Amino acid sequence: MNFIRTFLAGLLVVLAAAMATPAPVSAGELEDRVKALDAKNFAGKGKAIEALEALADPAALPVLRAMQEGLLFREKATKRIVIGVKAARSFEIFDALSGEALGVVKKRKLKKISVNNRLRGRLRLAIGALALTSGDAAARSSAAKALVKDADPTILPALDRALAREQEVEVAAVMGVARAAIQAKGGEKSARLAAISALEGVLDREVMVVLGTLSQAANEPDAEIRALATETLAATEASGRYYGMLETLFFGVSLGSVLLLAAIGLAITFGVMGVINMAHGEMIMLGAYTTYVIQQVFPGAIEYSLAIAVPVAFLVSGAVGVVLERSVIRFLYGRPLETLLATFGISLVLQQAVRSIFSPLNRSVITPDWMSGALEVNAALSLTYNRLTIIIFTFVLLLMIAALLRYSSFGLRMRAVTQNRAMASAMGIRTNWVDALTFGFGSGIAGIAGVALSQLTNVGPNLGQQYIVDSFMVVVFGGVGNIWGTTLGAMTLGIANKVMEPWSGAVLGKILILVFIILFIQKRPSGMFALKGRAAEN
Amino acid sequence: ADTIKVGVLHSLSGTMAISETTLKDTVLMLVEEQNKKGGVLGKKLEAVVVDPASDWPLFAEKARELLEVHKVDVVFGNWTSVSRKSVLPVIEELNGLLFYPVQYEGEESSKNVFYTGAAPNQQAIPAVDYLMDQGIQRWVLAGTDYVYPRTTNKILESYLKTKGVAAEDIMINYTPFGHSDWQTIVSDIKSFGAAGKKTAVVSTINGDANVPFYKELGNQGIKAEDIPVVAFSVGEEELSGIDTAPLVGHLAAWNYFMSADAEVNEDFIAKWHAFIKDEKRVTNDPMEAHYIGFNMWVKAVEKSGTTDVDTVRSAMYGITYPNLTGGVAVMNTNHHLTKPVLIGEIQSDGQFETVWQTPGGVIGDAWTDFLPDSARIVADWTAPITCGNFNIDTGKCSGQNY
Amino acid sequence: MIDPSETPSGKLVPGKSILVLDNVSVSFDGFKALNALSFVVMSGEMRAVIGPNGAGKTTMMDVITGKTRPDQGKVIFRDYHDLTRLDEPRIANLGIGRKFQKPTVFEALTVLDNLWMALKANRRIRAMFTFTLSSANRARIEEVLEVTGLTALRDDLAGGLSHGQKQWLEIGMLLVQDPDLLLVDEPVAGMTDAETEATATLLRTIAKSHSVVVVEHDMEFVRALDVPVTVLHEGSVLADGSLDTVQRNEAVIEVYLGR
Amino acid sequence: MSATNISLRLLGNDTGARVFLAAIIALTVLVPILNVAVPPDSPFHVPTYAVSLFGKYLCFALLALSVDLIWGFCGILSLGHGAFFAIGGYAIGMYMMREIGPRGVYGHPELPDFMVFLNWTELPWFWLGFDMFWFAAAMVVVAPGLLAFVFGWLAFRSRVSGVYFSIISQAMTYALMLAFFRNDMGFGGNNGLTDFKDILGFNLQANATRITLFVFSGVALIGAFALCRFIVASKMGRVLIAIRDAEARARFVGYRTDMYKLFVFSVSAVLAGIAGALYVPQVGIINPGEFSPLKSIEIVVWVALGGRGTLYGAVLGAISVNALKSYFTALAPEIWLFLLGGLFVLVTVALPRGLVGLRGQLARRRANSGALKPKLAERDPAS
Amino acid sequence: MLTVENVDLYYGASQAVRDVGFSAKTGEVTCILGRNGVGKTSILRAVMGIERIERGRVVLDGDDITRRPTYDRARAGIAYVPQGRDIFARLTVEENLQTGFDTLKRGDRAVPEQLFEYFPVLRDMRARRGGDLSGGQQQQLAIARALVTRPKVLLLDEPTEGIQPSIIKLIQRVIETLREKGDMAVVLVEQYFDFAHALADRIVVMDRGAVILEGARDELDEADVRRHLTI
Ligand SMILES: Nc1ncnc2c1ncn2[C@@H]1O[C@H](COP(=O)(O)OP(=O)(O)OP(=O)(O)O)[C@@H](O)[C@H]1O
Ligand SMILES: Nc1ncnc2c1ncn2[C@@H]1O[C@H](COP(=O)(O)OP(=O)(O)OP(=O)(O)O)[C@@H](O)[C@H]1O
Ligand SMILES: [Mg+2]
Ligand SMILES: [Mg+2]
Repeated sequence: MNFIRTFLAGLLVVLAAAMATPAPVSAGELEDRVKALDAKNFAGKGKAIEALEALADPAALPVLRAMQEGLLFREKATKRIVIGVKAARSFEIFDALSGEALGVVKKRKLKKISVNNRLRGRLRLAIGALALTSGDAAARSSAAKALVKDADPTILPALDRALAREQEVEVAAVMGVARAAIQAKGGEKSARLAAISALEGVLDREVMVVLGTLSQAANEPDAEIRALATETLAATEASGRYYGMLETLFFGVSLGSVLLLAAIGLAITFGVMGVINMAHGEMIMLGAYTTYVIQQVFPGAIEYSLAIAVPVAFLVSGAVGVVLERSVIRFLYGRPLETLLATFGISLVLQQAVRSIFSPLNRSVITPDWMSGALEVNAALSLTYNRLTIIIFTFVLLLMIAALLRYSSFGLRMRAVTQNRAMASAMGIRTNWVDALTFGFGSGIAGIAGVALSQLTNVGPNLGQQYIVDSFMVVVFGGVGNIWGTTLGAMTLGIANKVMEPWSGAVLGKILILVFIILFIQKRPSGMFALKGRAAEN
Repeated sequence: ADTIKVGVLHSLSGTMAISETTLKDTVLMLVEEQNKKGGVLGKKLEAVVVDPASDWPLFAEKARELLEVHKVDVVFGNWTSVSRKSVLPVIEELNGLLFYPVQYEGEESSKNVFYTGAAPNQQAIPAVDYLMDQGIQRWVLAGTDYVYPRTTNKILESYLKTKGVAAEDIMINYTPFGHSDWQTIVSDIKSFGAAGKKTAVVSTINGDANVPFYKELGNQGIKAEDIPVVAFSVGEEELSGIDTAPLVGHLAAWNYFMSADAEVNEDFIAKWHAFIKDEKRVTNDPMEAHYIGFNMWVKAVEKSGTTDVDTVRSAMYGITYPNLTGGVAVMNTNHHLTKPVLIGEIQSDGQFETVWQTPGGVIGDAWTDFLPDSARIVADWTAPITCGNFNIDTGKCSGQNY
Repeated sequence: MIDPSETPSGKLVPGKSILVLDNVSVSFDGFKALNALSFVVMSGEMRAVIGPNGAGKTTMMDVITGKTRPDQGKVIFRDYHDLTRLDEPRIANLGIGRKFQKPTVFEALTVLDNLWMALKANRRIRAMFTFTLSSANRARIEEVLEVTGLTALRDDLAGGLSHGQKQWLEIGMLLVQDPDLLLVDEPVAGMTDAETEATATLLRTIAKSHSVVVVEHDMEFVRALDVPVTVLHEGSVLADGSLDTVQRNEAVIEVYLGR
Repeated sequence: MSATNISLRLLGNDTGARVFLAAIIALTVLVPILNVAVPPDSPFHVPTYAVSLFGKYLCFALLALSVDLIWGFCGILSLGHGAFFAIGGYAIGMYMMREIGPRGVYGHPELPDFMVFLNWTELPWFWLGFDMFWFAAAMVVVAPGLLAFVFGWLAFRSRVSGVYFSIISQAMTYALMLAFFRNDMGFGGNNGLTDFKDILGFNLQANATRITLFVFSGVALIGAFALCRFIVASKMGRVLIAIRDAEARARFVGYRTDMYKLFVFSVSAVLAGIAGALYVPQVGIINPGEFSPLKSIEIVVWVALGGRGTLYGAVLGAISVNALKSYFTALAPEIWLFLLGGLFVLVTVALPRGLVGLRGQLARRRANSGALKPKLAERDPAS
Repeated sequence: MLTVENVDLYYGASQAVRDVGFSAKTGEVTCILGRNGVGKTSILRAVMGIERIERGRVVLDGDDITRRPTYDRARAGIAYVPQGRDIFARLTVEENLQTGFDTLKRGDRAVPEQLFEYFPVLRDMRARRGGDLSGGQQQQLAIARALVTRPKVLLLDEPTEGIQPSIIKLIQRVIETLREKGDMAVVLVEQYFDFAHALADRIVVMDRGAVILEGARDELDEADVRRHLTI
């Protein structure tokens, strides 16, 4: 009985809303209100946005969007409101409403209609309301999502209208949640109870906030609603915790793969060849700079820049590695400790070279669109694309390296040469080639790591130094000369760090990890994957 | 001597080269400009550049070298507080003159140093005021674990509490230098900010850690409209190394933005571009600080007719010079400047759009009023006090080395 | 730390065992290098151990000197010390010296310093600063240099010695160390026939006042030693007795001597 | 390679060491005289600037010496020796902070300034006693020594060696750096301890104090050199080399190698601590930057450049690298890293025995005489 | 055929080999004998190119290979069984054998099954790390590894060291077989006189770095040779 009444009431609301759709407004009205956006102060602009929204005319959508993105201008000469699209030092402008192209003008000719954060929020609301009727499902969905966040009852009629019209099940579901969140806040008690129940298991933080507010006596006088809200919230939070753990794991693995990526080249130059390679970080740095250069050279191909950069960085760092090996390192085999001194010198030179060529400032490397944003598993767990990409990339790289070392004849030669150079030579292995290629290979891999790291951190002359200490730590922790050890070492450190961080804080967490490494090595004096038996001695 | 020597003590290598090299170039440019105008007191200026290599004790050694070996008349230099602390005894002992151009934690006023960067009350407090005005109720104070963030956050925490912010609405987080994995912290900020109240992050994160921090913010989808971040150490130069597209709307508080709409500023930028031969280079707040400091020094030297440190120092008090943002800066007797405070939002082109500005200048306060012990101390280098840390309770100066 | 002087010692106690291996097993990743090996060396006895490559002879010495920990079994030295619980320096200080199969000397030290290092003396840190060479020790070193034919090379770095010279140097080190029990792994590999004979004579002299275990593949040499022989095979004792009996043993011929 | 040097020295004709000792003694005596007694306008006058600069070099030299003792003779490559240096420095720094007393900026009778403005109300326990010089002086020796002892005991007992040891020593100094960076630790955070006024009542900025400190540094270096020589010339020295070369073999001869390593490691840490304690009053600051792993690597680089395993080579390396650094950073601030880095590379490739090998190398151009050619089997990369 | 002419070799200032010359003919076993430290190993290392020689020539089948790097000599057909084995400790037995493949044409890259018949223990231990083997097993592996390259000249430095009697007999037979095949020159350095004497076609006796006696085995007086080895 009760249910039917609610249903009917709902239907009525929807119908009423549908009928209330305003008639198209006159073009003049729209234009005036758009002009008003160019108010003197932010308060005036806010009013203008509200006025524009009130017209509920989809034609205003591009204007508002442009305003939010800072692309709305007043052409100084004509006082026209235009949308500008940046085109090399000048702007291509379009009429704000008609979209008519008005040519290309210099930046000086335009005055930007500036916004601040508060206005941006207001704009998002307005865009949301307008976008609910947009033709694009994704836009509707994200508009509805935004509504959950800003949950404002004034939007309810528009939302209902949209819900009624919605064909896509998923979008409708999001709209339903938004509607429930809004309804839960006030109105008829039975409708509120139903709305609260409907929110169970919705992991969206905003929804939980709504529930949280409702479960507090200070905010909600009605005990029954409070009880239900508390209960719903508890159930939702429980599943949230599970996803929280998954998130921590993801963070750990992703930190682990960054460590691994940074260390893996070193696992070859240091782990396999025994060169205490202080210039390893600089090889990473070269890779990162290569990415930068590629983006500068092909500004139109940002989306592919990383794909181009990976092989190029491999070649650049690899070539530098080969040159270093042939000119310096090769004189030092049999004197492994001296490699520390020489490579330290090399690292200073490379750093300064980069400083001289690219300036000491950090360089900006752009993240391609496909790597930005996050994969929303659900509201409680979203995995950022750049991290996902790096995890996958790292593992592919790892498998390739492992396969090369283990199964290719190059890997065999490499291991033979580094274990006993003279004897390898006596077996007919071209030791000088193998040495150069091995060092070049390790350096090249470091270069590839640099491409990936350029997506996470500064690209500057100090990039290498940031990673060198950690890299050595990882290689040694895992057990020198063992790629799988390095992998497991990196993952262990990554996950341990992330598990620890929430309760110890980042600083103490890092200290604890270091202490852990020290103590661990006491237990296993040759790292995690130590070689045992006689073979280890010679 | 037939030239007047200007020491430049900025790291050109090591971790700080990123920031300090620009300042070295700025001083060189200012010297060149001045020489074009005929120098000072009819003598040419000669810049003496050394590289303290981001090594703090080396700063002291180089400062001594500048003063004792090269006999410079003034030094422009330092970025980090610790490097300043390191040269301080040397400068004081040899009665040199140092212009320090970077925003810092305060709690210092040396006879021989002029602080042309912002004190906490010229950056942090106005920024928080602005955000409160924007309706922010919950605060994340995120910083690198060292003195400047610690002090600033301490000041802010007590300031926020006096403004009625509850303890549970403040989250404080410290990270090590060069922290690069921000996943957990950004995710924490996200949850902290999802509690219904409008939240902002006040960032005193230093140096290289900023880039990964902002990248993570962008990737986890935290937009400035949701949780704005206001930073005190991120300027145009830092932004030039970041893809700013995802950062639009985040804030910074400085005394200068490159985008400032003023004739002098455009002039300055044009000269900078000409000097550095790169149209893409940006200008930033510490550069303005050197610009002001340098010109004030020139004015003071001309006024006193000598480069003698004590004379020039007395001449400095009350000297004014136009800011690049319009208005004038004044050198106060506590060795700090009066300057306007600007709040800007990051734009997609890596520039800041000023969204708020103090109506007039703010007097730099060497000793903050928001910490009990330092509230009792004032700095005034003119009679009758004549010291950098006068305790108003005991009526005595303490901690002077001379 | 056990001071050797505090424990039952005394060089030769005829009729008593000096070393007992009791049911010792060692395995590496499932491969049994020693398989319930039991073996006794009497005080003052010299014993030759032979056996095919990989029989476990070197592993046995590793177990005695503390390099390898057995999976099971005990190694009792002088009825008192369970060697499986002690580390290498302690075992060495109890009076067990070893020559390795592959000659290992201190390559960065001179021949003389190598002998110095090995010389029987207090091994404590404090003693290092007060150490001076007594004339008896000096004479002993000279004598050993003579015996090993290294007199002319005394000031050469050990790293520059030829293979055979290193072999001799290591024997010399064992001599100056003067342990109660000597474990000698393939002492005559790489020596000429004449040297082999000399070594046999040397060992026989030593054995008059020491207990010795010798591992060799050179049957002439073993014959020259003229001592009881133990044959190891696959980690346990295959046969023992005099060389002649052993050489006639079919199993030994089959796995070791060949036809 | 260094072994030849050692044998030579044992034979008693180590001219290098003799020349070196004479030079250091001369420096220790002459510099103060030339500073005080020679009028400033004389070309022979040594300015105060140079006195404190040389004083700093001497401290670095002592530090390098301590590293050479363990690395050159015992093969222990410590990439964390800066930690002991810094701890010695902190110990004396704490004393000097306490000595400021009520003369701090906030005028607190007891607490150092940084504690006052971080709202500490009382002195943490580990600052107690540092108002007494003898206690601080004792801590200069005890604190680094104890840390080295505990760390070494853990490491050597479980036979951590080679690169594994190097890296955990690096982890140690890195962890200490992070810890000392924390303001909560009570050591002044990243600014460290500064603003010292005097030591034992003598004004730090007075010329006499400065010269005294310089002389003390010189004397400490000479004393430490004598001590190290005594150690390596005794039978101990040979055991250490034996351990460096073939640790396992040394154990089979009956040497408890872990104890030996622990001994030299602790001695070396104490020397490093003393170096730090002499360094801090001369440069006027101690901060966690001294713990940075890169600094520790630099120390090793000095030793390698000078020539490992000769003691005086380490001193030579430390002094020359730092002198070059002082010189280049002023002369060629933009490109000095090219010069220094290039020098490192050049020395390693051209002078396998470091700067001290130069003489010998010139004398015997023919083949690398006396040098052991690596045999077929190469050494373990860690040794 | 391998010819060594007038070789001088120094370690630092001290001369280890003086004006040494000999030749090893295909299908013959050339034995180098001498007491400890007379330079036998040094001359083999010089032939292999591991040690630099001061003077003299090494000629293989008419080609002067004195200036060629070691691996080129290996590719030209010289194989070396070093004293002290020099097994690749961390490679498995199988991999140790495969290191010889670089001297072979792609199609020939296989380990001859015959080797496992000579040294059955290697078959059992194929997957074990070389460094874990016992001394004698390593020695067998070193010989097998050299044979993988199917050399024209085989340099053996005390190959019987540490090997059990039955296998020594076997090695003796193997060398005889190789000689009989007639496509290989064998240079054998040996202390074990009976073994050497039984195999040798030619004998070279060295003392203090120089050759003091050289000739076909049958021409030389055995007692004379022995005398040179004893003093
Ligand atoms: N760490 C290890 N891992 C695997 N197998 C091992 C290891 N150490 C020894 N072995 C095996 O144990 C067996 C015994 O080796 P051991 O060295 O004791 O033989 P041995 O009797 O001394 O032989 P030889 O006469 O050849 O020196 C051998 O088969 C060897 O391969
Ligand atoms: N790497 C080296 N450095 C210096 N001297 C060396 C080196 N290798 C060998 N010698 C010296 O050269 C001489 C010849 O050594 P070599 O190894 O050739 O002798 P060998 O005849 O093979 O002796 P053995 O029968 O003992 O193996 C020896 O006196 C030895 O001391
Ligand atoms: Mg054996
Ligand atoms: Mg030999």
